[in-house]
Amino acid sequence: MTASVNGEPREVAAGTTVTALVVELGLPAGGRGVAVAIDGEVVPRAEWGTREVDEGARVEVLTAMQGG
Amino acid sequence: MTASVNGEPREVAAGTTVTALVVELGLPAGGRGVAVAIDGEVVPRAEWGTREVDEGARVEVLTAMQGG
Amino acid sequence: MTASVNGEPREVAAGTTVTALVVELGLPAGGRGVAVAIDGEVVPRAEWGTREVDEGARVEVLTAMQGG
Amino acid sequence: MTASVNGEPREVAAGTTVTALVVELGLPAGGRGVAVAIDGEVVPRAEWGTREVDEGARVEVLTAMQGG
Amino acid sequence: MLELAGRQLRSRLILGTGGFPSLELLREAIEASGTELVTVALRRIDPGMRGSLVDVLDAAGVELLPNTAGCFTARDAVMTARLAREAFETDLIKLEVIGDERTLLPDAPELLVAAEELVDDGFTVLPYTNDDPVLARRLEDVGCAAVMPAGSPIGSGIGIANPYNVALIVEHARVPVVLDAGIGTASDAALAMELGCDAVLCASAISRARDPVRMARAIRAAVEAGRAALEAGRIPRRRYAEASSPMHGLPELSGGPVE
Amino acid sequence: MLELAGRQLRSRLILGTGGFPSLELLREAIEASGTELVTVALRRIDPGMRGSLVDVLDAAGVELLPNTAGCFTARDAVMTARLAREAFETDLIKLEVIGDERTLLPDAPELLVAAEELVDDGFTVLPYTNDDPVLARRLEDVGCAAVMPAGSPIGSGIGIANPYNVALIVEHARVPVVLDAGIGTASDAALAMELGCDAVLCASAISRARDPVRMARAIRAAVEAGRAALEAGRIPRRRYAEASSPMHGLPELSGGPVE
Amino acid sequence: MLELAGRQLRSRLILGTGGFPSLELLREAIEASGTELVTVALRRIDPGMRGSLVDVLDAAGVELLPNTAGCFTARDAVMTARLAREAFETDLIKLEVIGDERTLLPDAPELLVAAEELVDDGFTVLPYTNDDPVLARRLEDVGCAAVMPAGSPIGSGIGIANPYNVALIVEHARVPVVLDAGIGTASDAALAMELGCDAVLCASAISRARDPVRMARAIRAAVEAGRAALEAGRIPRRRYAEASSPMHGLPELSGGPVE
Amino acid sequence: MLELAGRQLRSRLILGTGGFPSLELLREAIEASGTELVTVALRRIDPGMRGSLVDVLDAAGVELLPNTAGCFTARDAVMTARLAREAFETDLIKLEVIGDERTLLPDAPELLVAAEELVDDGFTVLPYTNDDPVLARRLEDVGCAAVMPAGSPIGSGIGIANPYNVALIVEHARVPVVLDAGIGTASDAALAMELGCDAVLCASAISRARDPVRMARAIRAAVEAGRAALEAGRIPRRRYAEASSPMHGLPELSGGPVE
Repeated sequence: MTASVNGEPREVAAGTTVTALVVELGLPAGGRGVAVAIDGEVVPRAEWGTREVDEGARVEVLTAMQGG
Repeated sequence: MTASVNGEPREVAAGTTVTALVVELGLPAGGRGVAVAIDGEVVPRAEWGTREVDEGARVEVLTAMQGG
Repeated sequence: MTASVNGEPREVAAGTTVTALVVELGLPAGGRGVAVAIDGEVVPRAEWGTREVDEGARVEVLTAMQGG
Repeated sequence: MTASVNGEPREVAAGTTVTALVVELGLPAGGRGVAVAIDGEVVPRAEWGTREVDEGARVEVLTAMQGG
Repeated sequence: MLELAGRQLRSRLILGTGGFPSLELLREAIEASGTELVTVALRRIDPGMRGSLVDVLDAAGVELLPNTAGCFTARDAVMTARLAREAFETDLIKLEVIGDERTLLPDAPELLVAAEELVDDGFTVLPYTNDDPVLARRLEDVGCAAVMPAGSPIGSGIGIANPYNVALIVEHARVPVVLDAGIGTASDAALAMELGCDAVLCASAISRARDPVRMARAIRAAVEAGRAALEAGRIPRRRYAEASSPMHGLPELSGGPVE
Repeated sequence: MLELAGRQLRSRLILGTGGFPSLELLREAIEASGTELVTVALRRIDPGMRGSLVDVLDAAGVELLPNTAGCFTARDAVMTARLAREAFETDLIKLEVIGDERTLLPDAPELLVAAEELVDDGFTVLPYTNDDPVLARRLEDVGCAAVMPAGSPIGSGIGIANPYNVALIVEHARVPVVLDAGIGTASDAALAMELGCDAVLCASAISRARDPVRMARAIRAAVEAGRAALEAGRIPRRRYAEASSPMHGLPELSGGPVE
Repeated sequence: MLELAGRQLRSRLILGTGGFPSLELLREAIEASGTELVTVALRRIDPGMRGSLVDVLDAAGVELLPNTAGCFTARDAVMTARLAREAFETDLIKLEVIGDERTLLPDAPELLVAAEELVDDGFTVLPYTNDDPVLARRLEDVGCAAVMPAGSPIGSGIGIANPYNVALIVEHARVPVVLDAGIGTASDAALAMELGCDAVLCASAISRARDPVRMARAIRAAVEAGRAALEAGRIPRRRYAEASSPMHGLPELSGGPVE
Repeated sequence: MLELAGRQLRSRLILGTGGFPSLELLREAIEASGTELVTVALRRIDPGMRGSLVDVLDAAGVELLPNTAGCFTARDAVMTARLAREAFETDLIKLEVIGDERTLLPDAPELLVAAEELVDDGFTVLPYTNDDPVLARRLEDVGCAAVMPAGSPIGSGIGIANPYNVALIVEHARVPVVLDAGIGTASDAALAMELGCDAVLCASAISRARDPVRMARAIRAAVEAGRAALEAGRIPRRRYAEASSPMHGLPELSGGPVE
């Protein structure tokens, strides 16, 4: 199954949750400093454990950068 | 019959047209430099001859002033 | 005998030294912070004890003031 | 006979007057716009006809330039 | 020649008519200024008014540029523009939507809304704006025929408070830029033109000067001077001096014959 | 009319002749500038020189103001002034005693010495000075016919670096004040006049502009503009706006008939 | 003590984290600056990134102020703010809605729309705005917790291009005013505080200085200096001198005994 | 560490003692300022004077820098310097030779004469000069231990009227440059240091502030800030913005799933 993660196509197993994806990407499980949007909508952290990434979903995984 | 002309109550005869009112106010009949609004709407010059001032109408008669 | 001290005429006893005059004016004997000129010439402190104030001498007795 | 003219050595015939030198240099005889100094002194125009250039004299022949 | 709002104008000075002590002084100042375009406001008729402003302006042969001064909302400004169109039979409008009585600076969002609506309604819109380069671009994007940034608040005489911003506006604009508001004296007008503005709009600096007619002449000359200077291509600013007299060919003046 | 050094001058612009690419451009710029007084330097004759500067200037009907540019001591400046008097049959001298090659700013003590000596020798001395109000006063006190403060270093185009000092000089002077050096463009010249200077002396800003003749016209107009603005009496600077359209007589435009 | 967005802050310097060459230098600069509040951006995770910015900032004990840098529409800015709220568990947001890539100045109408929406959504909104006093007032009116005007474009180092406008904003504001963007060096920061700003936000001036840690110290001292100077009540500007040494009591030093 | 006149000074702020309402406030301001060097004037003894200035200054552990304020000729200044040497047993002298009561600016030729004479007489001369780079160089050439240019007239609070000239002085000087006179508030002092001055001398800005002790603290911090900023190497001024947040890594936030 293919989703778009940060603009790049990425194979994800069916049933992959946001939490799983975040961990896969090497980010801290706790998620401090990380935000996720799917298809232009924010995914609240409370839903990461249950929200699955669908085929073709456009996922943005964002984190803190120096700036401003 | 009473209308409001430039914020002041004014007696106007029933059937008074905009043109008549303008002349009554001492302005040139041609109307160059004069504009009229009734109840918050512009009265195009072409309608001055036919448009009558109603009871309670709020008429604004404006002209050029130094400014800007 | 009369001398001018800081622009004002002042009676001084004959034989009055600069040191004596300075003390008379209520200044510290040591003279720290005080300078004296007579007739447009600086009187070095070493000479205060011996230098006498002559009749008609123009004496300036100066001290530190806030400034600059 | 050699003189220095504007910093360069120049052969001049004995008895050469300032006027003669100026003409030799291709300047208008009248001298409008030209000034001459010899040995650090101005030579007034009235003396050009009689003042001779001596051996070793340092002659400056100056004229108007754009400037200022 | 300035091409502004479809007109060809010889004069790059637009005159505001506010503040002149008399119509006669206004008339003389118009003549002295050489302007071809003057602003007017629209107000309730004043029974005590003597002389007709429009007659004076028509006789002077200048075109009218009505304004929406005194409007604090897009709605009022649009309405005023429509009344002005009726009164003066012109689609030209100097659009003002004021945001603050103290500074009389424009209200950016309301201004943009009004500009868009008036452009859609067929007006040729000349908006009085602040010196924000982004807003100037937005006004241009919605179809304004020029942008008219304030140098500083109306009537303040402060001049061009932020020449840097005015230069940014000019650099980016594809419509004429008219420096409007804040001019205090001739050098301010010259500077506006040197920054690349296409024209200057000036009211109080002239009308409230001690001698308005002479000041009209002064500002006119300054606008021409600034424009000519821009076209002539000024020298760069240098940190150090550059001699204007030759540093060679200097005589040796100190002293006697060669040893 | 400017009364300067016993002359009555219609033009308040003195032109420096340095830096023009050709005598022809100089000639045209003189005409465009309207100047009646132009500076010249005195240098060793240059065998390669084509055309006579003096002939061009005489034909233009302008008076010559020789300078002592390039002199670093009072002695050299005095000698140069005397040579200039012989060359040009004039007692006018623009006195320059330079103190520093980098800035070409004057050497105050040497300048004062030279000024005094030349005044005693019958010259009409126009000293190029810095913007120090005290030195300006001293130069006046020794008999100079004018003071000519630098706005900024010669040829720098920086304009008037310290308008405050120039205003102090003007305020105190009993002889004409000529802003000399530093002008970069038209608005600088207008500002000089608005500060109360009696005239402007300008060389590089014109001669080294991309189009010298057009810049001559620009600076001329700016000098006239600044002078007229001064005479016209500018409006004060205000912290807040002052409306140029009436704030009364505004219509009530929002909505329907009276309830 | 600065009360900002419900916080009590001892430091009036907000530090932008952009532009530091390393996290270690950022850490040291935070310490040197004394700041208690630092901005962060939100971007796609960068696989090559070493070290955790958030860890560094948490260890430094500073609060995070996420920004919406890079957003050109109200929509994107609002969305970014919501993501930031999730990421950093804060309702604080530095709202940026950029209008122009060249100047990075804000887009006034979009900014106002976004501000209103975020306030309604429960955010504590600190908008990066231009120096327009009217827009500042509008932002305050929709409920922003502060206004943060640009002194000049981000990273330009130009300082406060229009101190007059900043003063107008301060004069009228009922929320804290934070000078954001344009600071180039210490004196700019001091001036901001003297104009009455409540705090200064500074990134590039520190992070891109040759020695960022020393510059952090410099700007910190400047902010404190400017604030203290404001509170101390500066002397007025005078046209003329006022002696700081007594002009009486001067001795008579010239010459001999009384005749 | 500032090396000035053979001293090693930790503080780069020299305090003028004129204008303090009381010796107690002076004492507190000295402490708050951190200064190690303070000026004093020499005047006829005042019988009504209470408290000893010298005692206060000695107790504060600061060194005295006597001045020649009020002198209008080289002769008077030299004489006053000699009296000061007797009174305070120091060869340090702040040399002032005033040329004008209105501006209290120095008289350049007299100043140079006095400086030379005092140097020859063994004094360590710190001359108060104007902002003329040429005069500064002459003073250095005759052996002054520093040059102390006025930013603007004494007590005027105008700040640094011509930063360009101060920068030229700094650039050329081989002795310390002390910005003396004209400082109005903290940012002026910071700017002086950023221009490269080695120290700031400040009297009225502190002594006549509403709260002199707090202003002493402010100016002290500003001097330190300006110096640190100079050493830290400021960012260049840029015409356009430079983003302080990354412009890459921006998310794609608009809309639904990939088509």
